[in-house]
Amino acid sequence: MSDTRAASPTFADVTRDVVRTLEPPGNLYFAWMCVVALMLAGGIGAWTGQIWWGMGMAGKRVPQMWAMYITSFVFWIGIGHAGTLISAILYLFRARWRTSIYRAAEAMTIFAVMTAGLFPLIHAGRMWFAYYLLPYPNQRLLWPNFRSPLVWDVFAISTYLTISTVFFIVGLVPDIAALRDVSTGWRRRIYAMLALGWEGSDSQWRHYRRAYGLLASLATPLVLSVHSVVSWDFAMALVPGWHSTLFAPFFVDGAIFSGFAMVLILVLPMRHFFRLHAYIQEKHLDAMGKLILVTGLVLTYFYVCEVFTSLYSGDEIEKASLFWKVTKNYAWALWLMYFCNCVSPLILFWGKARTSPVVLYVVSILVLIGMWFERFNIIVPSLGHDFYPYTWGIYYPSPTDTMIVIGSFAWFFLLFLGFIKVMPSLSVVEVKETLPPPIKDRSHGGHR
Amino acid sequence: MGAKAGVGALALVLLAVLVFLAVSSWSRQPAVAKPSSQPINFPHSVHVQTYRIDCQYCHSDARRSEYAGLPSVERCMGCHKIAGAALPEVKKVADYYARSEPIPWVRVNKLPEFTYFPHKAHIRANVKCQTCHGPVETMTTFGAETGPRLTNDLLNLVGLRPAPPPLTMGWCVDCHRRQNATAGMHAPLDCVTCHH
Amino acid sequence: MMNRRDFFRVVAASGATAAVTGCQRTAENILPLVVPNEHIVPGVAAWFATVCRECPAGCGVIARNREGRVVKLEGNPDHPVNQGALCARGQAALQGLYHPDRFAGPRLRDGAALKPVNWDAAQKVVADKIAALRSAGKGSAIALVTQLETGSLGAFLDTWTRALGTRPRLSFEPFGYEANRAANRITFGRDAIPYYAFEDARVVVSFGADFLETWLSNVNYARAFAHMHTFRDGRAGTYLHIEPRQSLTASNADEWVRNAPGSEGPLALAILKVMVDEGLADRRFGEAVARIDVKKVAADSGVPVETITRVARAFADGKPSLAIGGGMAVTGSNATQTLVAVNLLNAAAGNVGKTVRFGPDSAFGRVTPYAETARLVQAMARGEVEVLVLGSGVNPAYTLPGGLKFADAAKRVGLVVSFANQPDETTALAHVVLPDTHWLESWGDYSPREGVAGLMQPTMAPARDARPMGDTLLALGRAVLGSEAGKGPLPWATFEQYLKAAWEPSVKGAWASALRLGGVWKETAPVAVTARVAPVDPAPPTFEGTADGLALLAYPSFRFYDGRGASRAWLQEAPDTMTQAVWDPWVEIAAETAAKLGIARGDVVRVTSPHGAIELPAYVSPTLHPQAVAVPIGHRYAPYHIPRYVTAPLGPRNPVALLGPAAEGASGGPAYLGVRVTLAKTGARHPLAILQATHDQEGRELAQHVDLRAAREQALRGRQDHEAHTSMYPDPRYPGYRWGMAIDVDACIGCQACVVACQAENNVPVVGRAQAAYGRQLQWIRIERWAEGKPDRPTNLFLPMLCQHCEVAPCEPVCPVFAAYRTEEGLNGQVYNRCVGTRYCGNNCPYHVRRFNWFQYEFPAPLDVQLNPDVTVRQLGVMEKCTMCLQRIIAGKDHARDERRAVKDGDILTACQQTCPTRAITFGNLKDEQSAVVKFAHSPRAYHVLEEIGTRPSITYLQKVVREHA
Amino acid sequence: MAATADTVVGVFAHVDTTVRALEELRSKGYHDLAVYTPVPVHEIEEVLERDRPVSRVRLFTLIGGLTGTASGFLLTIWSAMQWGLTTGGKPVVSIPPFVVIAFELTILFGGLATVIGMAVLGRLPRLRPSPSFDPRFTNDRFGIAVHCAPGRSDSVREILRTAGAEEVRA
Repeated sequence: MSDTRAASPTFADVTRDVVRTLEPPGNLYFAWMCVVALMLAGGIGAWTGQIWWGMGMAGKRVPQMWAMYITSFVFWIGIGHAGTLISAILYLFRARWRTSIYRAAEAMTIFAVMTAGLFPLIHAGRMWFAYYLLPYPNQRLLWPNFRSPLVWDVFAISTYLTISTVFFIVGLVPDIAALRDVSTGWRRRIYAMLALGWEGSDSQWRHYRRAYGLLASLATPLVLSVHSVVSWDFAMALVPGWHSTLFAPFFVDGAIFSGFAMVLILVLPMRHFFRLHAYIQEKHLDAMGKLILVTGLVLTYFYVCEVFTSLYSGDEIEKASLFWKVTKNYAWALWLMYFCNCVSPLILFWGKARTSPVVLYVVSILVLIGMWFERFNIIVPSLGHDFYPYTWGIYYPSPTDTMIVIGSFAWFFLLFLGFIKVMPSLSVVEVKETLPPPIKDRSHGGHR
Repeated sequence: MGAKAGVGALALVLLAVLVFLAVSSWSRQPAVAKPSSQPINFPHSVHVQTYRIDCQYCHSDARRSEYAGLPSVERCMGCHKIAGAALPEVKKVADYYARSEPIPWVRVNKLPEFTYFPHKAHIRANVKCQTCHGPVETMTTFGAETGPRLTNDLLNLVGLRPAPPPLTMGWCVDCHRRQNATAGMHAPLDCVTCHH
Repeated sequence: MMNRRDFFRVVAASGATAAVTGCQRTAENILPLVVPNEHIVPGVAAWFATVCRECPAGCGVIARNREGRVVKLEGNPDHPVNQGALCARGQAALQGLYHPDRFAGPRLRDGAALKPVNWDAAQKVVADKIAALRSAGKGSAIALVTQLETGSLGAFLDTWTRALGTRPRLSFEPFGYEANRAANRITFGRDAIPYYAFEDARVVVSFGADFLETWLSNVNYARAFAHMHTFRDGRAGTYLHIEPRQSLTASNADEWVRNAPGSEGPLALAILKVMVDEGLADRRFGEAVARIDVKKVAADSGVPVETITRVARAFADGKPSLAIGGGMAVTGSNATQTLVAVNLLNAAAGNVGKTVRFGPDSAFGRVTPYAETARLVQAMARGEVEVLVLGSGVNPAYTLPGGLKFADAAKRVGLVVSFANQPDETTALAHVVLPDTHWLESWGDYSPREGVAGLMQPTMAPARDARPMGDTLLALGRAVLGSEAGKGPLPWATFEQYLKAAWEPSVKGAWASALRLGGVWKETAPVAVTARVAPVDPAPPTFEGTADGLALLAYPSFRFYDGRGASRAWLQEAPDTMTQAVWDPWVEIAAETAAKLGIARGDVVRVTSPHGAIELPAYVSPTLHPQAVAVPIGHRYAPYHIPRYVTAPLGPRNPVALLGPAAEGASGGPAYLGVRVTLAKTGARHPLAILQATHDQEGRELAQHVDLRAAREQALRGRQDHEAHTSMYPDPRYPGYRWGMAIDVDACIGCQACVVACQAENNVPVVGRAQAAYGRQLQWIRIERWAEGKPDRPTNLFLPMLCQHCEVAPCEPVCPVFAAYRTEEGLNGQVYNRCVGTRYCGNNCPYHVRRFNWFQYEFPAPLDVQLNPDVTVRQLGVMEKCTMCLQRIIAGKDHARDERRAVKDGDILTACQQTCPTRAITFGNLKDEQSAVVKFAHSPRAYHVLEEIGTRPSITYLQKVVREHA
Repeated sequence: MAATADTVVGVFAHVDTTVRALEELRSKGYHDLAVYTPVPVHEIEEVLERDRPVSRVRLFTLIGGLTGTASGFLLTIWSAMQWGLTTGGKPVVSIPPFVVIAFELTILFGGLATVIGMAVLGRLPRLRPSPSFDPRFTNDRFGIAVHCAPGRSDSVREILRTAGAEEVRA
């Protein structure tokens, strides 16, 4: 820490630097916004068409009654996990390097869950009756089936979204107060409202810190449970390639893996364009690189386990499913996934790669591709070659599926791009906390 | 995303719920009969109350069919050749009969099309017509306040359990459960009995 | 009698459940009947018996009428021909009745178009022309061609032709079995087609006769075949089939013998020779086969001597056995000689009078031979015919061989009058169309064989403006003759009156009961015949076309017959069982040929004969004889199919167009096997819409079989019960009934009747070619074909697959809203209005029998009128699947409750079970130990599909019994 | 915080000076004080925590969480028994799947209760800022607001200034 101390910014610098990120954006930003908005419009158009004409607009069929929507759903839920991991689990572990990235990661979580949450709606044949899944008293005296993993999903994801949002808002309150106090005009008025009158008094801090810790300890089991529940959508089913007890840890690990990749994808450009090198330092990149490497290795272990259990089980149908995936129509997707998820992170064993933004960026993109295809490989090929040879078939994405999936990325980035211009994407308070507090007289007590 | 946005989102969700409920209620609601909407102003009260005609004398299919049925024009004329032949509304019946045309009655009671309701089984179980159709004997114009209602759905939504309106699913189910519990009946409660 | 007209005119729209579930708030009118009808209660079905006229087999049907519209057809259980069963074509007749393309009223040609006119105007055109010809003394320039009409209509039409002095009427049927008649004339001295008593035979040898598809009377023979062949209590008959192509019928054989095209005759003689040589047949038959060299026959036909010997021994051993011949493979230039040889086989084995019964002769014996039709066409081409009247049901422009050039000939006819009620290739040539009523709307009678006289009555009012052909001809005739009703040679006011008058002597006042029964049947005395033994010429058939070409086997599709079924979308979408292809026609090319020409499945291939060329996608078949190419007849589309369900075909695709005009000399029959064709890849591709991904079970034992010997042993000793499934949960209890089903794979012949019946009963929409090809078909039941053994000689197992109504159903717990759940009576319920459409259940169903409404499917008017009011029409976005005909269960329970008793076996028949010609499907109460379904469930052959997953299905399958040598 | 009381606010730039002022104030018996900091500072907390109980937010969390568990099981079991529908041959009341619901509700209710607890105990949201608040306190300055009897404000000012306050105001 000693090397950083010399150049370390002051409290006022932090506030100033954060406020700087909220300055009116340049043309590049608007160009990006336009691209993203256009893609989103395409997705919305496709969805409208799908609602109007029916689910057949998407490429689904028998046997792949689920395909790219659920793939993307799981993908986005997974992305969300890194945010909570950084903000809650690393908080509990007192990993101080998290502070400069956790706000962005948390925002990413919420936006990823908001994106993921759209997919069950997009996916439902009669999305206008999707509210049947909610337990609410009604004239028909009907309730949802709590034995269905989909209802678990409803609970897990709505809880996850709620808790993440609450956690995020709680973390934002002191920051917004800081912004409020350095801004003017309408911005000030809005921030004043959002800051809930935060003043940073000792009694506020006292309850705040306790509450924050408790939320973090609630969010930790929650985040583990959410992807486990999502994995049970598959593991609870009979389909060969799905029916596996391995899925919960497998999914959680993959989620964190992909989530970190997404954090890097968001943070690296932010660091570059907002010139946040002083806060997002090489050691932060290094730490994230290590995490990607470790989760990638764990994932590789799970892949090996999956193949092993398939072969060792002696279940001919499982084996047939595996051989089909590895060798037939979707083999390219499987091998692409193995390359992206198992091979490409290995470069991070090399220390310099872990601090090179370019390498990290490329690896992150590969990991995201790999992780999207991991879910694709779980869903589409498994269904395509299951118990019943009569219905075996190949799924072809239609323009509708494709545009909606692309639109989901656009939706996510739109939210994130909007966020970084209206909210502090760097935690003012927590960054300040990591700095050495201003001390007048070093000889006189103060810092330990 | 602060409190304001949260309130906004909540409002949006609530609005969506309202729209859904409104649409779903609206789509299942039967037409409400007004005196003017029926081709002939037929007073059930006179027939049932004054002349004590059994429901099944006219709605004779109820005991053997899914539908209660309407009396044929010939059956109307069976009495009205003489009875009340001079009344203007009865003359309309005679006109239809003379032209060999059916009377285009307007439907009052209607269940959603995914619901199978056999009159026959209910008649066999001695359910009175009035149980479902209301006090027909008092009605000069047959009308019914039935089907899902928005207010009812909303009260349910906030956890109050108002009595379900007639000819809604909750109402059917309540009655079936009550009959089974109190009258020792075997009213089916299997979903597919009515929805297939 | 009831006043039928009034009753049908006033339809009581009683808020049927059949209507798209959706927004509807417009005030709805309900109409009472003006005059009540004692037969009709709105909401209660009335049944009317009539006769199916989709093909000349003449099965009895009963039509289910709800509120004045027919919603379902079933086989008439009292009718001796089909005994309650109905084939896919019969089931789909409703789509002809409610055909969206049906003419509403007469049409008059105006340039290229047929313009609507009123009846008087249209009839006047025809009457004037006929009158003019008559006054010019040119009665012979008037020709009347109808389909086979055996009863009163036929007699009436002949009266009409005589009264007007026209040419004699032609009874035109594309498949007329002329060669069979000629052979019977030669061998037995009887110009008739006998009744083949499959049910009494122990061994059946078929020389190309597709008796389970179209041959003579397929439902009748399928029923009888099942009786003879299905394994019951250790007994099962043997069935051997000889044909170059593995047809659906062939695939049901215990042994399918593949021969070179046209070699059936020599083979039959070789078999007879072996029988004579081995002393298995009377020596006097030696005379017929004196010149036969078995080894040479074996070499020419490609059938080994051992096989010939084996077939001969099995056949002789049958006692009684039955040899039949026919089908399109036996229509070549040696067809009559081949069938004479088959006749001799029957005679030699002593089957005549036992399994070959003259007396109850088939109506097919009255078909005008093709040669005469050909002569008429030639006369037309010479301009000798000025008025051509075509009855409904005939489509010569499509069904006559291309070499005959019917269309060109028709263009030389001054006035072509058609009674067709929907547009086809022939109405495209017609000048006047006077639409006949559909047979479900008509009075009439039909006698499919001696002793069986089926009565036809209108089962509903005409769905479109149409008049019975008899009535129109009466009006025309009287207009021409200038006579009045009640006088002259045509005194009847209507054809109905004629019919009743004709029937009066035979029913003697019992008209109503005959109508109710569906006809009058009596035992027909057998006619004894003796076989004339004479040498048979074993010459191979002659072919037109290049010598290096391949023999074209143009065979009737079991779904479309001669093409008349093809306008029914249900039939288009019920796959051809062997290829599992829907909608598209194809050319079946032997794997060897395909390899040589580099043709893969889906490559568009040009098939060229001396008479024309057609282009079709290829289906590469490992089973077809390498010297043959096979194309199904009858694949055509109705106008409303395009572009709704398919894209318009680019060129001609009718194999009949490739055939030569010549008739076979001895019989005057058409030669469906008479040209050699050449194949050429066009370079285009048109992937076939094939529903089944693979015919290889990959060892999953979905369709199981057992060896006959093992089956017999098990039948004697019973099979050891395999271990009961253990469960952590208590066994479910059923307070009332528990419904279940048993399906005998040994009985299933893959005829698709159940598929179409289910579609009709349960309002299953048609999805179209592209959707079906992409795994989005909606049928609740499907017939899978699984091939085992050698690829070129597979044993085919037909597995009807529908919702298994599992006790431990994987689909149920994953549904978030209880739309899928287990009912109290052991069914797997699906509540459409609760379904959100997550499709989780569809993924988790290991059988993939759940169907999803990918779109809002339409029922083009007036097909929507056919919808079963007892079954919800499903909305876009919901899952659906087999309900085991829940509406029938409810009706059955209701009926039993009326009689204050429990439901007993046979009270409830599911639609698939009801129509099954082989009674492969049994439905019943699994809690009733006496029920048939429980007996099957306890059979040693019983198994469950994918039993190892532990879903505990309510449907038990019985293994197919295969023969050792197969 | 009586209306009659005086409030003296000292603005500090450094943590050590703030701590020094706090120690001094406490030793002089001024306990009614509020400290404003841009970040939570351990040193300041240490001084203040000496005579304060642990935040009661955790009680909210516990109650919320238990409510969630109970309502999760109640909802699932009660609603399953409403119709008693069997799916997949499993018992109507299947506890293992219901645990998932109960768990999620535990977290949900616990988390929401925590936030409510924080808001209630931390007196949030505040509609208008307290008079002693200064915008700089959320940026880089530390503030001590001392509530004292009207007459003693001068001595408080003195203490604050001595400790190193940049600015002292009433």
